[in-house]
Amino acid sequence: MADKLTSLTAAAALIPDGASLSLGGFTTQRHPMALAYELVRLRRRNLYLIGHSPGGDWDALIGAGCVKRVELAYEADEAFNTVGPRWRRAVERGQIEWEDYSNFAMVTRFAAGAMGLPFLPLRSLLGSDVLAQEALSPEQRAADARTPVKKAAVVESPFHPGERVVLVPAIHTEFAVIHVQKASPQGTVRIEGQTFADVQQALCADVVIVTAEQIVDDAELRREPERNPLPYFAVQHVCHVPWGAHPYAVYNCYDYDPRQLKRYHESAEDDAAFAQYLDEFIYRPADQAGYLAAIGGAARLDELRADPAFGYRPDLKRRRLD
Amino acid sequence: MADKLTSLTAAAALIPDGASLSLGGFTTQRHPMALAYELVRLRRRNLYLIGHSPGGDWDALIGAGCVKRVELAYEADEAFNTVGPRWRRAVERGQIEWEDYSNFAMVTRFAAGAMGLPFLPLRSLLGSDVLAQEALSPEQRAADARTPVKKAAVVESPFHPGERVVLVPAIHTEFAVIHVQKASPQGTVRIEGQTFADVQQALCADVVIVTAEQIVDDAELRREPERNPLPYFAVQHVCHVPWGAHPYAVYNCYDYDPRQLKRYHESAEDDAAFAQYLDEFIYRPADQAGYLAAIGGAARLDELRADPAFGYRPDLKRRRLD
Amino acid sequence: MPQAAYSLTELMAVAAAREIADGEVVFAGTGLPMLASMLAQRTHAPNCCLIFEAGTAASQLAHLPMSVGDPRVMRGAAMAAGLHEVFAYVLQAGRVDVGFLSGAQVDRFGNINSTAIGADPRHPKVRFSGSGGACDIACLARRTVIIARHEKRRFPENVDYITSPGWLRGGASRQEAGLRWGGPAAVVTTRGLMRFRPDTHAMYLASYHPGLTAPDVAAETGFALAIDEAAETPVPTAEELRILREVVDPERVFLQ
Amino acid sequence: MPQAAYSLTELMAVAAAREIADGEVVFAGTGLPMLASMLAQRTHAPNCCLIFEAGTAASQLAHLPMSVGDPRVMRGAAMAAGLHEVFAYVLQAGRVDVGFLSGAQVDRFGNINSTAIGADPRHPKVRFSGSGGACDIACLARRTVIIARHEKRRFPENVDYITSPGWLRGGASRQEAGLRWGGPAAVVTTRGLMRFRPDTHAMYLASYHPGLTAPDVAAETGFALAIDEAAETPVPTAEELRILREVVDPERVFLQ
Repeated sequence: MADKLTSLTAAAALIPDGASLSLGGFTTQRHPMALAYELVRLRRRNLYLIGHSPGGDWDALIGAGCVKRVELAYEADEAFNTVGPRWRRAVERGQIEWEDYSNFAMVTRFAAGAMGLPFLPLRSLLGSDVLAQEALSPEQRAADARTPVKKAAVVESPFHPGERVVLVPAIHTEFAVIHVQKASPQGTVRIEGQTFADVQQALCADVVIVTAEQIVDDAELRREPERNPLPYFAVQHVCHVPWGAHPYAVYNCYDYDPRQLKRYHESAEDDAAFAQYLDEFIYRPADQAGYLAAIGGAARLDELRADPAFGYRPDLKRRRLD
Repeated sequence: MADKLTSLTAAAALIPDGASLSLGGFTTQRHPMALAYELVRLRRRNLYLIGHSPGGDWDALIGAGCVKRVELAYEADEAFNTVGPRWRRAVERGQIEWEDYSNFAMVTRFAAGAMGLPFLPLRSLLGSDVLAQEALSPEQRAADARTPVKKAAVVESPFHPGERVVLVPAIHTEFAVIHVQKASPQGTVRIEGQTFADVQQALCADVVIVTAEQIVDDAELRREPERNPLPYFAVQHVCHVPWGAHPYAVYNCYDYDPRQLKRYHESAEDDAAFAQYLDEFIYRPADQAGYLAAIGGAARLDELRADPAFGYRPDLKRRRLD
Repeated sequence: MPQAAYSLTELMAVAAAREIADGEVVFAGTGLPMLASMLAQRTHAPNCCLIFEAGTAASQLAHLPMSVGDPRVMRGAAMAAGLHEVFAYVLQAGRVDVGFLSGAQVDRFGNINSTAIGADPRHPKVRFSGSGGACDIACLARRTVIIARHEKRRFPENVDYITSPGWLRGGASRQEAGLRWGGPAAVVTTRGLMRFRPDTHAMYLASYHPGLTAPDVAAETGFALAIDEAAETPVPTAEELRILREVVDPERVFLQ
Repeated sequence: MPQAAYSLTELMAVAAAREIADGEVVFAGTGLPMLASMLAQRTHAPNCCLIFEAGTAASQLAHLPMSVGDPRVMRGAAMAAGLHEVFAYVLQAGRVDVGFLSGAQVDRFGNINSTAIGADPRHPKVRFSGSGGACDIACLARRTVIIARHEKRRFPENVDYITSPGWLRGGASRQEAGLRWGGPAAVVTTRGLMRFRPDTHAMYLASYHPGLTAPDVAAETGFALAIDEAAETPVPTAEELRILREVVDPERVFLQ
């Protein structure tokens, strides 16, 4: 079996301007942040992001001007900020194209793509403006063949007269990047804790890049095949990226970093402060090692390391950080 | 949380004549055989069985006259017999009503029911007689509201002009019975190895009965929630039934019993011999303990016990048993 | 027993907790719903089951999560998977008894906007996070409880965008839209607790918080709110406050 | 090297194994396909990946399974789940390169019947197991290899029931039916190896087994079988036979 190990920088460089891309994780957990930061450093433009509940991964890319169009259900950091500051500004300033769905609709769309189907049905959305309104104009849809011709369709069940369901179109992306606890050089993947929609996101992408906290022997992962949710042949590249989701949490590895999240969200509310944040934490550090040094280095990271009995940091200071 | 422990006999007695029922497992693995034998002993009639790839669980029920109608993809024991002998005879003699699907179609139908959907699409079946032919007449369909009004429907994707998919109707059963390695008294379930379609079968049933090799503390199963595929609130009854799948295999517990399977399949090819088999192994033994004694007792069972390093019995004699 | 002092957040958390019955399956979002469901588990509803949309069922929380995907929700969970499993097999299958919702705008039929403010949704004046799972919970939970800040502009005649369908235009309009069950049962706000008429599904004031009057609440509502059945919101008990402060949120993550 | 003696089963297993290329994803059923894919893994296709429909990917088999759900398929597997995951995420997603099929009847376009014999499918003369996953593999694998016993009545002009669609009525009829890819590439029988014309998709004889002639095979076929391109089936090598007998099936589960 092929060895798929590559460096983070080499993997990020594969994603060109204009690529369609989904990033794994959920709000404040397990986003492939190190890779997102690389895309910012590479000054990628016109990316087409598709997700369900991204957080600061998207917010940084949007704020750095890397993104043209998104399809999403939510962009925020939950208790750390109820809306992504750069996302909010990009919409209000007319700097981004977007389409709104719900989380269930987006993960159903990823699942449809992963299952090789043109659509899947769901019973949600009925009666809502998420169904009734399209944020993308017909012209905007027509301008990019990767956008479905319409947002959704309501049909009647052929087996139950009068019963309506919503069909949502499948998603296919050129790239998916997920960050996981463990992967083997051959591409076998172990996700611990909630899987979010990483499995479906990976399986509907042409090229899958896995960044992992730990690279382990394929044989070790094969000892518990019930816990490996992705077939290795669906994975093209594997990168060893410890702390690759910082400032977000990785179950069993480390907690989110409330201090860094506070810094981000305070900065991102102001254009100049945000530019300075990008400079200090992304552009000036040449790489992931530089980023980790900038956010406080080993001393800070040690404070975030998970207690094995919990999978997180029970004594983490999360509020009143000043 | 409620204690859901009950006896096998009490659980089987809940399933009345005429009930619709799905049984977990796949061909020669993890069928809830002890419960199926109880239904034979209770001389249940007119059962409506829905499955994908059952084996001797159905064959015994069909042969014992318990079954009126089935929906299925396959009924056989693979390398032990390429067709279930009593199933074959029941069809050829006009003693049973049935509808044919494929395995993918049946598990998709179970999934649709489990997901609360009226149908799900798939790209299989096109061009086949599995799609074009209906074994149940319109009158037979109309006679039982539990049978879908039609077998399947071909529709065009509203997002991809000219692209056709098949919609298959959801399954709901009154009962599902699955046999697993471990369950807690509260209904948390651990399935080791392949899950087959047990999860979807359980989640589309009104009443779920779990028979388990081992009853363990809920807290023990909660230590690895990633490995528990069913929410406990979907399970109504839990029975402790060691060797509950014999003569079929349970990964990590025991192997199939080639000697007993040979006995079954040889007997089942002949009406009188089959009647004798039923008498010897099901009717005369009053219960599961009696059955286990009849097939050879502890001495035989020990020969089937899995080697923990393999999850099965590497030295099992599988051919040339005479 | 002398009455304990309490904050508005505490009053709301207690009011929301009382909406959960024992044994129910609860779809809990971040913030006040987490306070409410953890409190309910430790008081009158020890067997309620917490579902988090990021992929867990039946967590036995030891520390308050700050996200529904927080590693903290793995504590003692009976099952862990992903969003699709939770949404499809639990929520859409009709297994969620009560879901919590919040938003920037709520109208008289309990429709909620958490997407954007402005007449043209393609050019909003103010953009929010978007639905997340809110629309799905609103459509598919057996009933919902809405949590909101009570200000006149946040309770308009019509919301700018229906992110989460409530009773839509009232009456049978929700079912006519194809939603087979569900709908808002209560609205817990900074000023009171609202419920809905069984026939018209219009919101009415069930209780006003201590220190306010029913007309006070109506005056801060952008649509006509019936107040004739309103009583004062029962205050938290000392035991509820103790559990909230000492057990549920000793870190003061959400409590104020 | 003197030519080793071999059985018909061995000859067929070797011929089927040679249809698998290195690195391919193989959907293997019970019996001869298991012999063939295990042999291929140990000879020319060490990196082929075995998928079993009951729920595993990439098993590293130590003992021959007697079912695709056999505990033996868990050995060294990279992933274990259920039928839905394998069918939807692997097979329907187009990730299976080659699938194996068998049946009681095969027609000139590689359509297969494994359901029932008789003109009226509601009252069959002989009933078989039914499709299992065969129809799905036939529809959704990138190509299929059919294994069959070669007798005139088993190779009729038209099968009584199309359980597993091959090239349907030939030409473009498979794609017109909505199947976007796939179709049979080869038929390995007890008498020879057949392939299909690239345009008409009619079956032709590619090779006849040693001891037979091309006309012998045509005479045992119920439809006109072109034989002008047929050569003798290459015999198994001694190494292939050794691996089959000593490594793949020392128990003689399927080997005869």
